[in-house]
Amino acid sequence: MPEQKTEGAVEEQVVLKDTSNHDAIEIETSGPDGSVLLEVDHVTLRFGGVVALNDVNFEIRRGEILGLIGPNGAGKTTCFNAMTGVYTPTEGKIRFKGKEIAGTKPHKINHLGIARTFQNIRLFPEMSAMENVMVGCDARHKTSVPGVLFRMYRVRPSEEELPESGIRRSFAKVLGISRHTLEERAGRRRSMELLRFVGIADRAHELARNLPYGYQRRLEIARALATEPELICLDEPAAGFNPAEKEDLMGLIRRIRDLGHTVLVIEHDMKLVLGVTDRIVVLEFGQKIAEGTPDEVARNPKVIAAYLGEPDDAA
Amino acid sequence: MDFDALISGLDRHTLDGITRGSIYALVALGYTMVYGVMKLINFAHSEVFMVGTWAVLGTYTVIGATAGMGAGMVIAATVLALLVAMLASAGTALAVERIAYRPLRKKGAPPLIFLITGIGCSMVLVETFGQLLRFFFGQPFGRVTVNIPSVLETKTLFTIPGVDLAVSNTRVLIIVGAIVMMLALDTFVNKSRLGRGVRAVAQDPDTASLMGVNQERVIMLVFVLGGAMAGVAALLYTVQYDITKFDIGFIIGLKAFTAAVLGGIGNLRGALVGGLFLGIVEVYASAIWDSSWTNVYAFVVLVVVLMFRPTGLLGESLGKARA
Amino acid sequence: ACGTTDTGGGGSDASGGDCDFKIGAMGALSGANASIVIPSVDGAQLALDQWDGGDCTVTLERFDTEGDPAKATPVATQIAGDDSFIGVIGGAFSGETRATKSIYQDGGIPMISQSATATDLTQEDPVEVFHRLVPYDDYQGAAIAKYLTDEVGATKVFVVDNSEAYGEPLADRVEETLGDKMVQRDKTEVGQTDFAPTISKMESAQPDAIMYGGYIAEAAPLLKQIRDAGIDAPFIGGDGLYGADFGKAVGDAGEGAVVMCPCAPIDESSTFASDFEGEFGGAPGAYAAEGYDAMSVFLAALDDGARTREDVLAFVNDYTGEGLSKDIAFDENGDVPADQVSYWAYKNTDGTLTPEVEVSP
Amino acid sequence: MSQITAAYRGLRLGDRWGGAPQPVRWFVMLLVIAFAFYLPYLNVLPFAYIRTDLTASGSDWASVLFLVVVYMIVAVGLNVVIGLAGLLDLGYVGFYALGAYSVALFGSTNSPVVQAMQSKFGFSEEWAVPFAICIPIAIVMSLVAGVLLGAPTLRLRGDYLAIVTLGFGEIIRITARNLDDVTNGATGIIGVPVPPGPEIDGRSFFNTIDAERWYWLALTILILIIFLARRLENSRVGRAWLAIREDEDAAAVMGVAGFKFKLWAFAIGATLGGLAGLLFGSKQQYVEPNAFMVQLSFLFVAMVVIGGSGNIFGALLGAFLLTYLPERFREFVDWRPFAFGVALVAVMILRPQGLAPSRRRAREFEDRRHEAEEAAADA
Amino acid sequence: MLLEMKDAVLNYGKIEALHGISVEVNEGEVVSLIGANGAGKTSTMRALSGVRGLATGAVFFDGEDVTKLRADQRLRKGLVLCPEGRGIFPGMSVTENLNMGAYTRKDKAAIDEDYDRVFGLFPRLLERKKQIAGTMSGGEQQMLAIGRALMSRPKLLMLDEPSMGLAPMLIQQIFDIITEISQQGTTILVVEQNAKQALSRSDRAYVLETGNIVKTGTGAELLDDPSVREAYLGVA
Ligand SMILES: Nc1ncnc2c1ncn2[C@@H]1O[C@H](COP(=O)(O)OP(=O)(O)OP(=O)(O)O)[C@@H](O)[C@H]1O
Ligand SMILES: Nc1ncnc2c1ncn2[C@@H]1O[C@H](COP(=O)(O)OP(=O)(O)OP(=O)(O)O)[C@@H](O)[C@H]1O
Ligand SMILES: CC(C)C[C@H](N)C(=O)O
Ligand SMILES: [Mg+2]
Ligand SMILES: [Mg+2]
Repeated sequence: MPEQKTEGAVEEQVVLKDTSNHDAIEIETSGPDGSVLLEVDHVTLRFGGVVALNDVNFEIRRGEILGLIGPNGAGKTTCFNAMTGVYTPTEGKIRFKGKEIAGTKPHKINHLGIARTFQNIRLFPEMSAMENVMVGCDARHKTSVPGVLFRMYRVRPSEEELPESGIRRSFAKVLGISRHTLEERAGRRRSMELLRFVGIADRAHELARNLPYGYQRRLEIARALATEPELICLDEPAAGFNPAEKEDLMGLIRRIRDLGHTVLVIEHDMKLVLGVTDRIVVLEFGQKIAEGTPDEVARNPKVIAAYLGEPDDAA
Repeated sequence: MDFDALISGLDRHTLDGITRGSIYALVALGYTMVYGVMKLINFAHSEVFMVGTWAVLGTYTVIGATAGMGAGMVIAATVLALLVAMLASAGTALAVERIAYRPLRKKGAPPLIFLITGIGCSMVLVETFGQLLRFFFGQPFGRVTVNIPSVLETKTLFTIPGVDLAVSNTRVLIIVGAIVMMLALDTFVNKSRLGRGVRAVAQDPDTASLMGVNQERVIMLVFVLGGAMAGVAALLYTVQYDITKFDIGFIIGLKAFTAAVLGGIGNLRGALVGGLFLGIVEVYASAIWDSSWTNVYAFVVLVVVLMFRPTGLLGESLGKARA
Repeated sequence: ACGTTDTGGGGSDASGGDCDFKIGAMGALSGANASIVIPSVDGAQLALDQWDGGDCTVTLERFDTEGDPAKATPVATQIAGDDSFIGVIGGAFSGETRATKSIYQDGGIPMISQSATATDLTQEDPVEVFHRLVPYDDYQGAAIAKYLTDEVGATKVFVVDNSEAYGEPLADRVEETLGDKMVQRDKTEVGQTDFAPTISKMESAQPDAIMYGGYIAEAAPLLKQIRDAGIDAPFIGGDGLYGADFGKAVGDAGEGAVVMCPCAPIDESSTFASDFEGEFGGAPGAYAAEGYDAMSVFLAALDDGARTREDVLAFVNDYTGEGLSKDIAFDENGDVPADQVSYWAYKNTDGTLTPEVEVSP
Repeated sequence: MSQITAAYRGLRLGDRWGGAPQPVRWFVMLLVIAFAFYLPYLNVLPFAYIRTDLTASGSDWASVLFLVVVYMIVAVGLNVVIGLAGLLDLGYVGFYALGAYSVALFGSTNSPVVQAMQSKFGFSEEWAVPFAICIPIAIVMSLVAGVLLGAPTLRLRGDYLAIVTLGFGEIIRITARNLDDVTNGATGIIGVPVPPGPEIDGRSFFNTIDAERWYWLALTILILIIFLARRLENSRVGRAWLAIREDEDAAAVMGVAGFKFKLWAFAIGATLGGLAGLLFGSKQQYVEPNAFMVQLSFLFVAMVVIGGSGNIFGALLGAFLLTYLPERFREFVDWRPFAFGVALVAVMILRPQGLAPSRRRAREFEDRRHEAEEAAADA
Repeated sequence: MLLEMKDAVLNYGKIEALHGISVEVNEGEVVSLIGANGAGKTSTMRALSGVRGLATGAVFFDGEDVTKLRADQRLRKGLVLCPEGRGIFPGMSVTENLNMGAYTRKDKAAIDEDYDRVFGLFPRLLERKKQIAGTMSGGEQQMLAIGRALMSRPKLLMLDEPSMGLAPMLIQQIFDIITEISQQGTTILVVEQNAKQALSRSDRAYVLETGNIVKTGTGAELLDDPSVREAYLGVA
């Protein structure tokens, strides 16, 4: 992945925000780092006889990278699903920025500021990489069907939004520019920036299904970022990566955090988890068995017994 | 509106409904199996049924079967007609698969295209009997209703005591025939190895082939079985109604498809449940009101059921049908 | 008026001296109900063949509508838009006639229907161009009811229709006339094959006669299922069953079924019958005489010197004369005069309809 | 066939069009539109051979053109539902019927509804809702029907929707046929109003015969609709539909309000269907239930798919061919349905992506085809 | 030689994913295939198993040309693939999925034995015998997929990234299983990102890079190869 990104991070933070903000949804990115962003409050989730989550209790703090690990079938993905509205907890509450979100529709939850990637990649395979990201950008846009059809909602354009030439310029000055047009423009620009950010801009116009696996994983991240989430959840982003690629991914995750997003990551690769997270929550059989800094967790005998096995640097 | 009529004749109406529903159910099997495996509504299936009815007529004509033959002859003629109808219907189904679906599958076409070729095939088959064959052979082909000799004459077989309901031999044949065929098919799909292959292809064709399942064979099998069931339905239908017509498949096909969805498309037992349920609902409702609203009852029931059970009464998919 | 659409093969200029015209006939020329329509068009053809037009040439063009109103409207637009047509025979069925008569009205082209009997065609919203050679169904309903009460002696009639534009209103009329001599009314659908619900209603109503309003296609299976169920009450239908195919389609079950028709039997020894037989290889069937008469009226208009639609229309409006089927004249609505209203009951014996008795409503 | 397609490809029309400068495109477009308006008068050989009234039993050319355009409006609407949003609607004729019936029910003095209003409010026998008001009524009725049908059923997946919509179409038709006191039942309603206009030759401007006027009216509406519908495709809305089609759950998690957008698609489709029905009913000046059989729905779907679903111009082409060809070959009356069926199968097998697919579909399709062909190891 | 692929070229539409590669696997060996994302590992497996046809080239199995055979026909000969992304039957129960593995087998007693063996290897599957496979967690599905492949009693078992999505302890276990079944006489071809583990347990290995084989050697040789170490082991 191109390396020039790391330095540019601070500027990008500005550019990556939607610039068509004449009327965009306000996202409070304010709030001090370290305050609670999402709270999983004694959540239990059962499927018939299977207890996938059993009284799980933890919180995610603003600005951190939190790892979620545990043996197979421990309930990690289920926990994601509960947070993103795919499942509703049997018991307990999930609060995002203090607001109860259990039972809210997935797209509403996205609008509140949570985005995710999937363990089994789920892109829109017949759309280009760029369009995939545009769909993410659209989540923050407001123009709906009448707006697209009739372009009635007009905004007074700023100087740089005005068309270059003659008649069109005068028209735009008098009539304004439709919000739809501005949103489209901003969306396209931002999508390209995001693709560059995750390092796959070179194949922006290829269909998602034809991208190599690693690119697809990164595209999923770009698409999720496009919805301007406060919290982004990554489900096994490194699955199928080789060690060198995992190294790159760690850098990307850090840079996402540096943009001001809070990150929750599920991963089985301990090197990545220990290397990138600030804190780790460990699940086993649907129960939380440990929580703490990477060091603490890695030394925790329960975790070693249930999950890590004897230390193995190659894992 | 006449609820009394329904209540007072409940036994009779139920019997009528089951008779009608049995035929729906048998035809529904074809829709459900093809859908289960290929996620495709085989629009030409209604004509597979129609061809079966003509095959019955053809058989009777060739062997010169008429009403009032001896019992042995009646049985022989009926069995022969059954076999011919099953063969003809299965053959038609297979031909439709070969001509209209296989080339598309080879090209990886999206499902909507299959729908159109299905409709096209259906028109061709309808017109074959309504026009093409008439052009070459004249009567009985063409756009008129034709009679099929009622080889098996309707007789009261027994009377259900208590409710004093006369049950005719044709009805017994239809109901028993339908249920036996369904059970046989259900056992086959759920218990036999080939049946498991069918379900595997239904869920993931690529992986199924990795398990040693021959996908093409399975698809052919599905069309043949569905077609044969439509052939059985065709015989039972002609036994009861003694007629056929070039476009006779349309309405029955529509209802059978509705029944399949009602029961949970892709689910064999769903087809039986959906068919019987639909038949009974239609007859009950026609008893209370009248037959001019029949299709409305059918579809309203469908919508109501789907609203509460979005994947039909018994739920979806050949694979998910837990044996 | 509508010269915009005549091209290439279009007709000659009607206002010119020469006399080269077409007459259209539209109806169900194919399908299950064709046998009620084709003889009438054949009858019209016969009239044309027998006509000596002098320097006039007229051709009869047949348009198949399958009796379907939706298919009839484009046909009507075509006929109305082509100036070489100066008259229309039809529509044969009421539904298609209703759908097209305003088109013909806009085109100012006279129509003479040989068989469309629905009441509203002339009684509710008459148009100037429409005429018919048959009385309307108020009479037919009354005739059927009268037959049922007087000839059959029925007091408990079960009335069924096919929910369609001809059968339903006819059954309504029968119901009205019968009053409390009707025990129950039921409706079925076009295309239906399983009549179990209707039959179980009959079983409990125990009617002493059954009346069906509709066409042959559904009447045949219905009647068969009625007989299969062991109900042997007399069965009577309207002119919708008056076709040679009825007997064939219904088979043994149809033995004794009665069909009412506003058409008198044609004497087998008449010249018309023998000419018809000679031309079309069979006895004149349904409405053959009416078709013949309709054509004759148009031809008379040409003989009279009419050369435009307007002329022909004026001629037809005022026409009086003796026809094969009846004495022809049209009242201001386009109907036959009341004294010409007469019905015949035909009984199906051995698969053919034989005249039984005349009924005047 | 292949030679023709090769020659066509050789022209690279699409690319040239895309590459042409703006004014040239405008000019060509105007030319095409002008030609379309001129069509009813087209009488220059050999082009006149496309007319449908050359044979004895032919049909009126301008009427055919009108019907073509009405079906094109239908196809554009259905293309939104099927092609863009990916919802299989087999009951589209229901909306078409609703449009036709609304104008009849409120605009005709023969309609029981109008008669009831007359007696209720003491209006004269001549009174009926004016045509101009019937238009919004028809549009609102079909839109509401679209939403009412969509709201409970759009949650159903794929093929369930197909049968439910099919049922909807039938319910509309049967209800119209059976509710004698509201719709005149099977008899239908005559005297459906036409748009106002000056009288010419003693006939109102819009009459049943001078079909070219109807054609121009419908064509104008069609052009407007195409202009609007094109806007949908490359927009937030179009992308949302595409995303839903591909993976509805993933789309939801990405913030796409699936239900809302599907409902919009349905509402747009319903409105256009209703509008087309209104034109049809008004031109016929007569509506009756049998004009709205299910088979018409199949025909509509076939138009969109044959043309190449997803592409407005494909849908237009499909509508044109499937309406025009049967009319052009009227002399083969009895064989038309047979030929039609054969043609459906043949065209789809030879060109499964449709005659004029959208670029995206064409590309998707190529990929899939290669994949499928290679997947067959014995190939 | 049990399996041989000669000069295989595989296309996806216009993209050529394999540029004429040759792979050999001898009876009883464990051979691994490593390479970066998109190198063509999965494509190689697909070509070998018959899920995809080759543009040119040939595949021999057990001395027989199987190039023209479909996947199901190759399976009957004992060539079994456990595909990438698991490919379980989502609507069938765990037991039914395993049963599908034995689709072509008729030896009932031996099949029952194999059930016990698989359940012994993955107790989680035994616990969840009746669960519908589609609702299982990612790792559980992976176990099921491997178990199902074993149910076919393959002569040659091909595993495409068997450790993907598994927890560290299980990865260890999977490799132990691979070693074990290899000792029981099954030949194995495995694709792995977990190159270190894979190489240390393989007799031989191939390194794929953008559709070409760039290196081959014994597992130990490649483990020591500096360029391999840098590219695939994450050790500079
Ligand atoms: N819909 C469901 N019905 C029944 N059981 C379920 C369902 N979804 C998940 N489970 C079960 O819940 C448990 C937790 O699953 P989950 O997918 O959360 O695991 P995970 O921690 O993500 O594991 P992995 O690392 O393997 O992906 C598993 O045992 C799984 O089988
Ligand atoms: N279905 C497909 N259509 C088009 N291109 C494909 C398809 N599948 C794979 N490719 C392309 O073929 C090349 C090889 O892919 P393959 O899946 O074999 O790689 P791999 O080595 O298995 O990678 P990974 O480690 O990501 O699984 C890649 O460039 C990929 O983009
Ligand atoms: C030919 C006749 C049976 C037609 C019938 N009288 C009708 O009005 O429709
Ligand atoms: Mg998981
Ligand atoms: Mg791979």
